[in-house]
Amino acid sequence: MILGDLLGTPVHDPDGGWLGRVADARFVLDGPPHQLMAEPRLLGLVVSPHSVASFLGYERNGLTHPWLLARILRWRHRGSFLVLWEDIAMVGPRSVRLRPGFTRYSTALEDRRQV
Amino acid sequence: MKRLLGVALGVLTAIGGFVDIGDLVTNAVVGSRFGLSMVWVVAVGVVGICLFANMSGRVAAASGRATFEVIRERLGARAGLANLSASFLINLMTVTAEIGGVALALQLASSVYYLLWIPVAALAVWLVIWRVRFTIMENVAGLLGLTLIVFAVALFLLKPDWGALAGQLAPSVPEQETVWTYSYYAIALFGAAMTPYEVFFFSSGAVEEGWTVKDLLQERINVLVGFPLGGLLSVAIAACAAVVLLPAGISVTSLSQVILPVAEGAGKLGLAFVLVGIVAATFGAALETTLSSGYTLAQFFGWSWGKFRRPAEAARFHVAMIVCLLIGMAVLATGVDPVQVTEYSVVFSAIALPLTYLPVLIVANDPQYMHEHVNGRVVNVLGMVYLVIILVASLAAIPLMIVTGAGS
Amino acid sequence: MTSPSGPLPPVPRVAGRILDAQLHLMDRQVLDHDGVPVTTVDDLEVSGPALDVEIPPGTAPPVITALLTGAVLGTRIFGGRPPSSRLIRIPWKDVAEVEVVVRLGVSGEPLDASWVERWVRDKIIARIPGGRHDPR
Amino acid sequence: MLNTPDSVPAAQITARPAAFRARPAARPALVALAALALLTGCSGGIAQSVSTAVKDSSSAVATARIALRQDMDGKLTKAATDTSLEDGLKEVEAGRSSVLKLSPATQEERVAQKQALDVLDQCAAGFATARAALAANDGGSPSLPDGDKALADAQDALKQLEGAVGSR
Repeated sequence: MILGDLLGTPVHDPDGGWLGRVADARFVLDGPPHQLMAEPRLLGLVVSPHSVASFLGYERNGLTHPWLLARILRWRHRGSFLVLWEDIAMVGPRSVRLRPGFTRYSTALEDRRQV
Repeated sequence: MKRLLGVALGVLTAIGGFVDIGDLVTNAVVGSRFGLSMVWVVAVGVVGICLFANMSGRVAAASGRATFEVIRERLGARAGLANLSASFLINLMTVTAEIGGVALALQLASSVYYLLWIPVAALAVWLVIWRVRFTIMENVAGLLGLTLIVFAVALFLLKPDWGALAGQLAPSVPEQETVWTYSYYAIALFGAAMTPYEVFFFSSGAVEEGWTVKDLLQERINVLVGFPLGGLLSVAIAACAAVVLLPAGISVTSLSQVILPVAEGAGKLGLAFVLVGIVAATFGAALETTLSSGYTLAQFFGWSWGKFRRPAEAARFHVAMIVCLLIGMAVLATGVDPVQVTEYSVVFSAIALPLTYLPVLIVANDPQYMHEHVNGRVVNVLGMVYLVIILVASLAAIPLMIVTGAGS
Repeated sequence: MTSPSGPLPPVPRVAGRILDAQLHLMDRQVLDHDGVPVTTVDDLEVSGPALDVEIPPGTAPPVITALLTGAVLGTRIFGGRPPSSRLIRIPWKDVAEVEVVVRLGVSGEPLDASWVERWVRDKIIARIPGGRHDPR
Repeated sequence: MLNTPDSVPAAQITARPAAFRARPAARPALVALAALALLTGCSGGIAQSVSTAVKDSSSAVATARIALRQDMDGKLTKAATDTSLEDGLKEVEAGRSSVLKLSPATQEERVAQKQALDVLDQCAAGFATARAALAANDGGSPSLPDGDKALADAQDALKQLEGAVGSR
């Protein structure tokens, strides 16, 4: 599938309750190197209840300057969380459904320098 | 020694390259109608462009990324495209105004009707972009543009009453104008000083010339010395108009009025200098805006770009510029007044400014791009102050344009 | 299910490098192995999951198989979907490095993603005198 | 104000603010208000149009006089003087055609339009004399002082008209 189709899709809990929309997809490069780089596997989805508009990079990588902008953009994305692939029950064209007992994780990216 | 020469050259071209048709026309209009009561706007604009150009130059040097690549990465495809459309159209308008400016200046020199000069000017712009090396192009246009200093010389030769002139410096609305027209022209002047294309050009030029963080100091000197001196040149244009045209009840509507104070003060020699200066400044700006239209498109879509490549290695970039020049020519061929196009282009520049300013401000804070060269605290405080100023100017521009009938 | 209030727990540690699609990949410039711009990452193709089918627990996660470019940019912005045959793919195996830009380990010249550039060059630019002139 | 229709939009303006203060979603009301402002600004009546045309033309005539004087003092090249005169004439013609397009409703307005057209014609004639003088360039007639004289007369007529329009 095309990832762009998934972004912005509404996310529901197992009972059909609305949780937000897919704001991003997180991948991890932990497999064996294929040729040049490992294949990125889907770790989980970032779900945002308020806005899936661009974050301008502010919400996840610990940017705090300029302070006021950082505050405003963080506020716009308050309540966003990450669900792991294991907690996703079904992906449809108009909805993503999570498994019962899914866990909300922090969306923060560890501040590790890019390899 | 060589380094010192390089710095001097950079500063001189920054001065000569600061003024374009927008600055020429807007400063003369404002000087003839409002005297020197808007010099503070030029000051605000110059500090703004220093801040903004410095930041985008630093982003380009530290990360190798030009402004529009950054805009798309940060805003995403959708908002990025909206931004591209607005920025590109305004840039195209500026291309049109600059080519018209070259043609008008050539008419003043030759009395051959300006419409006949337009194809010549556009062809010359294309030939330079096609063939001439980036640094030569930039330096020659910038150095020739320095002849505009004749505005300052003429001001001295006019022997104005300096005390009365200084008295005009306080921000105040002349009685024959309203606070609305005053605000409208304040925004136009701000837009003329801070035109977004200068930033596209500046950051892409840094990539063209292969700047690295080692060149940051020189870049900073170029900007921090060159632009304020260029701003002084703008003020001299306004002051000339305020001394000669304002008392005669003339409000500037054509380029032929802009040069009268220089002829008054410095005679035919002054006239020769000012005509060379205007042709060089508008021609240089035509090059910069044409390149900027190629840069914005190529950077958004990820095409290969740059004058440092053979044209065949940046094919779409070159085709885009040719198309832009053709469109500019077609618009001018309708007989639309280039001075009017200029007046609108500076106001629309002010409107579009937040679109380019915000992403640059954000990326300049992102260590992923900038490593240790992120903005310092002072720059960020200033940056936020200017974000507010730019937003206010942008939001106020269209209502003011409607209320004042575009400043008439 | 955790309550939405209070700080959320950090993601369990994983061994590899993390890439957020929007943040680190989408809309980034793609350069070939000589540093020549090829295109931007207009979208990404992933290997799954099948749509509207219950995902059995323990299913292997989808992986990114290719960078997409071309018409997909228009449909991403304005909606709709280009036919799969119109998608221009740069397979992930050609990607050498993801930083501020995405670097390929191959030359951009023969890629499908470069066909417009090649066409414009061969049909227009190279035919204008001086089109192959080196500016340096 | 000379024309009565102005009072109608004015009434609408006072009715609007309550509508758009109510909620931010009433942005269309704001746009409509701005459009009204534009309309009232443009249809400020005959007096407004005449006054604008007169102001623009007097700026153009003043420019032309400076250019001519500089030319006589040897400060301006012929090409630059010529271009200045051409630009000025264009300005006057634009003003003249805007006045010509007006449709006066009252006797008073018809008089105002006629007066303005007469003066603007005189300006255009002044420009013609000045350009002819510049083209002759050999001390023949008309001479540059003749051209300046014609423009000076036009300037006086404009001033009188300005006063008349202002007092109305």
